[in-house]
Amino acid sequence: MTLASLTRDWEPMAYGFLDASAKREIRRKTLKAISVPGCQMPYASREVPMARGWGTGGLQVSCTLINPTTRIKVIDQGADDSVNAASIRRFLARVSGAPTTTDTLEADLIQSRHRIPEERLREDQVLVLQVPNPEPLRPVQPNMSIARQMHADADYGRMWLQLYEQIVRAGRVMQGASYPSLVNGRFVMTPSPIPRWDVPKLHMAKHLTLLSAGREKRLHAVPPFTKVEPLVFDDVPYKVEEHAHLMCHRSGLKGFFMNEIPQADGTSIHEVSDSDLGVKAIHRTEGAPVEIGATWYENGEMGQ
Amino acid sequence: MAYVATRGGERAIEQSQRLFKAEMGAITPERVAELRAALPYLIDRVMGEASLYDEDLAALALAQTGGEMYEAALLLRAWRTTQPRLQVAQPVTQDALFTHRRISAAFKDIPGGQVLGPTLDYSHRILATEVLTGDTHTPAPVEPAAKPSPARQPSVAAWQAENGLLDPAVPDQTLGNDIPDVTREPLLFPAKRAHTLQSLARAETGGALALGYAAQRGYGQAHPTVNELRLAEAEIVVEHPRGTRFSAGRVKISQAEVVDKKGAGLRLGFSATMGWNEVKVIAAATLDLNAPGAPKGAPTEEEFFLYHTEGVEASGFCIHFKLPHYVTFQSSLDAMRDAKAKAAAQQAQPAEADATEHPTTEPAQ
Amino acid sequence: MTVQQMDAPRLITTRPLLIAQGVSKSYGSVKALQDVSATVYPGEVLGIVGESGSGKSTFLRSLNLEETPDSGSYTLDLPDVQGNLFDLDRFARRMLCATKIGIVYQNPHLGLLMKHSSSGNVAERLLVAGERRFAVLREKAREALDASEFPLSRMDAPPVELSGGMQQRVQLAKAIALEPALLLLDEPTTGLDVSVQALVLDTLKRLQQERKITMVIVSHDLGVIRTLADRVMVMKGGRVVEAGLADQVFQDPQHAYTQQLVHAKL
Amino acid sequence: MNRQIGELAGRTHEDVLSVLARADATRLKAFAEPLITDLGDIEVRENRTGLVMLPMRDTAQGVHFHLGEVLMSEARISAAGIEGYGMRRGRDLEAAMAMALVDLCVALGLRHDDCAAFVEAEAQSQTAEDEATLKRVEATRVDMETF
Amino acid sequence: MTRILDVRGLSKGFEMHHLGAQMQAFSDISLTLDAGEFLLLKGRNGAGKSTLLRTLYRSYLAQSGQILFHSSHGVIDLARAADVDVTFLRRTEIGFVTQFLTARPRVSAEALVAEPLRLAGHGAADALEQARHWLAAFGVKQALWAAYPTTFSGGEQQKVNLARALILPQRLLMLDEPTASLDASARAALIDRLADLKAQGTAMIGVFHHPGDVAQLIDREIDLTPDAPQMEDRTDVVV
Amino acid sequence: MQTAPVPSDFETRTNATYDALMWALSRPGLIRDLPAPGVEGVIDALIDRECAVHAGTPDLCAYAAQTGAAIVPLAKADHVILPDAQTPAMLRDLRQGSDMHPEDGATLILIATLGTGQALRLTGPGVDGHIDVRVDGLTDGFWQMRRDVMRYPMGFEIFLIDGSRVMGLPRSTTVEVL
Repeated sequence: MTLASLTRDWEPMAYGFLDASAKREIRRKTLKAISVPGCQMPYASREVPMARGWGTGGLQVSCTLINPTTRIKVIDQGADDSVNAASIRRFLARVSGAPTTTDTLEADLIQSRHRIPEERLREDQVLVLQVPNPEPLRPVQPNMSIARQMHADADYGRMWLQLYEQIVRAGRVMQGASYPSLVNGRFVMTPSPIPRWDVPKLHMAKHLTLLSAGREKRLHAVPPFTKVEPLVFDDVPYKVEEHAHLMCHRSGLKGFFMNEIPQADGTSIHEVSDSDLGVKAIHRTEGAPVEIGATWYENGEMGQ
Repeated sequence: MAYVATRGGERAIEQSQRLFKAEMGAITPERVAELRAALPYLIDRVMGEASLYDEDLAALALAQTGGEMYEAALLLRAWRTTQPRLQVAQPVTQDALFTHRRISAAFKDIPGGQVLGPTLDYSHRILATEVLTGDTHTPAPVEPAAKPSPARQPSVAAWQAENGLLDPAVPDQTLGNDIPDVTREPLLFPAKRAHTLQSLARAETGGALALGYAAQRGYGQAHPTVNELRLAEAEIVVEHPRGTRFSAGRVKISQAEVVDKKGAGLRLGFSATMGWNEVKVIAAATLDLNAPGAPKGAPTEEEFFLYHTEGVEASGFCIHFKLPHYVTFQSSLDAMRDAKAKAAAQQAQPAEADATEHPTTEPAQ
Repeated sequence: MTVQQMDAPRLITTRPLLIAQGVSKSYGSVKALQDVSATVYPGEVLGIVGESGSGKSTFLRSLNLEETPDSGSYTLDLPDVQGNLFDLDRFARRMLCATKIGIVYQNPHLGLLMKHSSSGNVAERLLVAGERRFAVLREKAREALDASEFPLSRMDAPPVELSGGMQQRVQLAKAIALEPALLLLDEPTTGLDVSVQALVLDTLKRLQQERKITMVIVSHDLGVIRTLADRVMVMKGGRVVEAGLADQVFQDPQHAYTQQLVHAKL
Repeated sequence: MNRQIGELAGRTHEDVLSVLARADATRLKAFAEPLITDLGDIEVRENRTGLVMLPMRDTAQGVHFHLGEVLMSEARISAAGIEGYGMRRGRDLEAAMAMALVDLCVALGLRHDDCAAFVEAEAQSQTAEDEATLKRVEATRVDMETF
Repeated sequence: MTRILDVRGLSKGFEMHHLGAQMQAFSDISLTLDAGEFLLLKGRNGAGKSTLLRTLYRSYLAQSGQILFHSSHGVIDLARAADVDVTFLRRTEIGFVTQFLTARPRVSAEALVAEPLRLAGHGAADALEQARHWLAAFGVKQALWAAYPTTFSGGEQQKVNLARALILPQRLLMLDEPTASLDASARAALIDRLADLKAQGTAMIGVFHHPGDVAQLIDREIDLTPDAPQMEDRTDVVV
Repeated sequence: MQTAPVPSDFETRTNATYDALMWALSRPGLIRDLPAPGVEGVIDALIDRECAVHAGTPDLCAYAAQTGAAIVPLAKADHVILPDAQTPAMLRDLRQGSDMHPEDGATLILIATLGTGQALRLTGPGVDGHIDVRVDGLTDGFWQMRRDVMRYPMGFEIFLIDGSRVMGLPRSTTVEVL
């Protein structure tokens, strides 16, 4: 025996990157988040090898849920191949050995930034949304302590007032993405910056949605079959983006959320934002046996 | 041509990293060792902000990031997450510090004396340009005193407390894992003092300086005087399995007390950090001094300065704006176009006159 | 002299809207309120005068449930409002204040969102009370601003762009938008130019007469109280030193402090 | 007098450990290497790097708070039912192991004189180093003359 | 005869704390007043005529004695009645006429005159119509009705004041030198109105600089001068 | 780090346990399978030195204590583990959090029998319309007390464990005794 043989090698990092104590904390807080839908649960939020604001909240939830059989899909702006999605997917696979997919139907766990896929999610799927700013009251109350008290009081007058002001000033509600929504009739949440197009997909959905903000250290959830109602006046209806009539120049799909691509001649063309749906549509046109799941929107209209 | 999701994103990521690293060349053990030896204050600053003390790792992080401080701190913090916590050491106390520098601005002289230690405070900031023309700048050696300075120095605050100028601090009995830890539990407000001081210890130097300076310039209520400033080494007192407590080594720390003299008695603000970083602890102690009773939203309010001096979070959020946002942008664009169309339609119709309008007779003030 | 007139002969059997009894509040060693009692009948205007530090504003804020006194009781004779209001929890307080009590502060910053529209400031109150129809919000805001003699051409201008007098009108509109049972006024004209002050007072007087709003108004300005109040309560050092009909207190003050106050100011 | 396990030639266990934790890594390893044969069957219970959280007491209100974590290496071994322990700054697992070996030897009373001599020499070198540092520090003392 | 007022042993003095002195205004006054009766208060300056009126109106607090007012709701002692009751009675049954108008900015003459009717529960249109009638009766030019009295001359203000004070027939009316410096036509209108109210049963008690102005209305007189011979008192001539 | 990492048995077990617990709370009334029978797996998945636990038996106490958790009286515990529901009155003592911090409400882990006994109708988030379940082994008045003491969003969560089967009842679920 020598000193060198007695000495151990450096341990590799924990499975799923996070150590057991970090995972347990996220588990405990996730259970509370599911139990009080829409209520922001504070958590410690560990540092992960990605910059804050780049999906570290979603990453921690995914790292906690993941096991070697979890099929992961990661999207950013609806696309599987965008740089940040690629980076996160590579990281998750690297720390867990879990298989990856781009097909919404195949995925067990979908981590997403800014979009919900167009194909309906099933009741065995988990959607993890990355949240930059979990506080819907932030625009009207930057102080987190006061905002928390306002949630405790269900004091959302300012929130409504903001909508009133927008209508007065611009003739319509100007909220783009992150449309504030009332969950289970009690807590107003931000549904992460998904477009208005996607918010109705959360209402009475079959899947579980976990929303996690790593930098702001807050976690909230929308369980399956839970009411999610965008804040709207009774006489000013909720309006999703007017994309129903737009057509994807690559896949020919119509009636889904589109990316606008400005052209040199001053016009714009569009492509479907859910890149995997586009790919599947093209493959199907080419005669490949591709399964496209039921979509939330049919002919540009939200189905029931 | 069939449309397939290319792996263009992944390739671009890979090449962009290569491009960044290519600029710096090979990272060798020698380079890391050289950085460690040549830039101790930078190393200290990174260690403090990363809240991970190891000069080699800090030097490596600097080498790997080319000195991008925010990246270096993030690298160390993320690495930290993978390491188990072995123990919580015994709390460091001021009177046990192996002191290198100790000054007070509140008194001309203090019990134990003013010891300047290593500092550039009184140097003339002149570039040694002769080095660029081929000369070597060799620092003159210190002429050691005949007797060593006492390693341990008395506390100015303790003297003030004895003289009834300060309320004596009541020593905390909390130890080990019971001491609140912001890396393991969320920071909530009103913050536990342990959370506040820990967050300030981890704070980004520039952020703490900006807000502390704002407080010093009058955006705070209290005007600080440095009561006692120390650069020192602290023993890491850990426990042997049989219970013997021993020092497992020393780390450099900085500690500042600032004092407010406006009230009936003196009041202290405090900050300490790992590594030698005087600016940070003076600025942070100023924030601590100003926090009680600060109005909501003021730079001296606890919530405000703790959130906004977290360098890893702040820099991460700042650079996240480079990520594509075209979905949210599209969503806003849609609302904007619609609003414009509405406004145009309304312009086409003559505006309805407001019949119920009141004339106003009040003068504007 | 009986401050409460509990033993006074009575002829008309109206019940008081507001009864506050034995209200005391200390901040450390400072006794802000000591055993303060007040009764206000429906449609009546109670004026509270006193120097700064007399406790009059603390008492008013207690009536708005912003302060919780150390002891005492406070009741309002309104449907669905029961018990000592100081005992209500946060939520119940907030709802009561949002729907039944209006307040106008001396400092418009306390009562208004300075950068939101004026109509929005009024609408907020309706929103808190649960109104969710945009058209109704708009209409009710318009009505309340109009009743407060606010120029409707500026209804969507933010208070930050308005004069002090106009800001007070927005506060007033906000306070009366839900037709509160009780309107509290904390130095509503202090700091305004004299001419503007008179106009605001006039609006208050007219509103009081047309809508029979019960009011409690606090001011150090005896002129303001004399113009508006039916009855007056004089406070000093956290205590009520004298109370009575407004003209009586001003013309025939009984207490040495009131005499001094009246003679100094008139 | 009751000698406590781990004491060495008039030095307390605390002293011995503190000196070993700061001892020069190369000399420590060289000294520890031959001890292995004397110790016989050694069970390695733990040999890892990890973090030690360092708290401090603030002087304003006396509150304990965390300054941050220090990278440490740890070794925990046993032989003949007695534990040896090493913990040192940095990531040198071998040095921590060497410290644990010396601690175990001292606890078992093996190679007493060698161990005592080694610790003594290291202690002297550490004291000398501190003294030299403090003499340089003393040179920066501001001598406040009185009028 | 319907009894309206029954004053027994009423005394009033002023305690002046800053002087440490007490000033007695009148002592032990008793009087009665019936519906439709007009009682003139006499006495030399300082005898307490105005003070008595104000004490009866409760602007001053009585020191002792009773002011039994026979209201339509029952009898109550005004010297001790709850403030809320006094406020209520002032709004509906007890009037007080002075020569001074408290004008308010941006309140028109007609709105000011209509106010007592509105406070007593009359409809806005009816109140306005009556207000215009009385403004005309007291000789206020029509052009001024919708204008703000704050800008009026003293004489015009006084007319508005009388129209306002007398628009609502009340059970008891106190008159504190309302005729002072009135022009002849306004004085005539005032006397007409008072006679009218008297005929409707309003009991009146008043102080007049020139009692001759109202000579035809006076039923009885009381001299408040302390050493005045005797006070005529109707209690002994009850019908 | 180049080869795919492999989870330890402990990691695999706690990961699966948590998956069952998460879905149990997400879909109240639907029974999920734990990888192993008993509450020990639940303790492993959720509890560590940052928790305060109240356990109903010495064995459970000892098991919870070895995670580093503090053993505390019921009213102070964030996790309460009981072999039976004892009296419904204990629900009154459970931590419910505050309006500001509903997350401070306790998690109650109970041994019960699922599929027989008292018929209950569940409604609320996670339930598609309503779902009828049967639960045995709880004391009389348990559900009434649960309803009486909770003031949403304050409240507590319940896991009912029957061998390796688990049912979850978040505070948002309305339970009607049929």
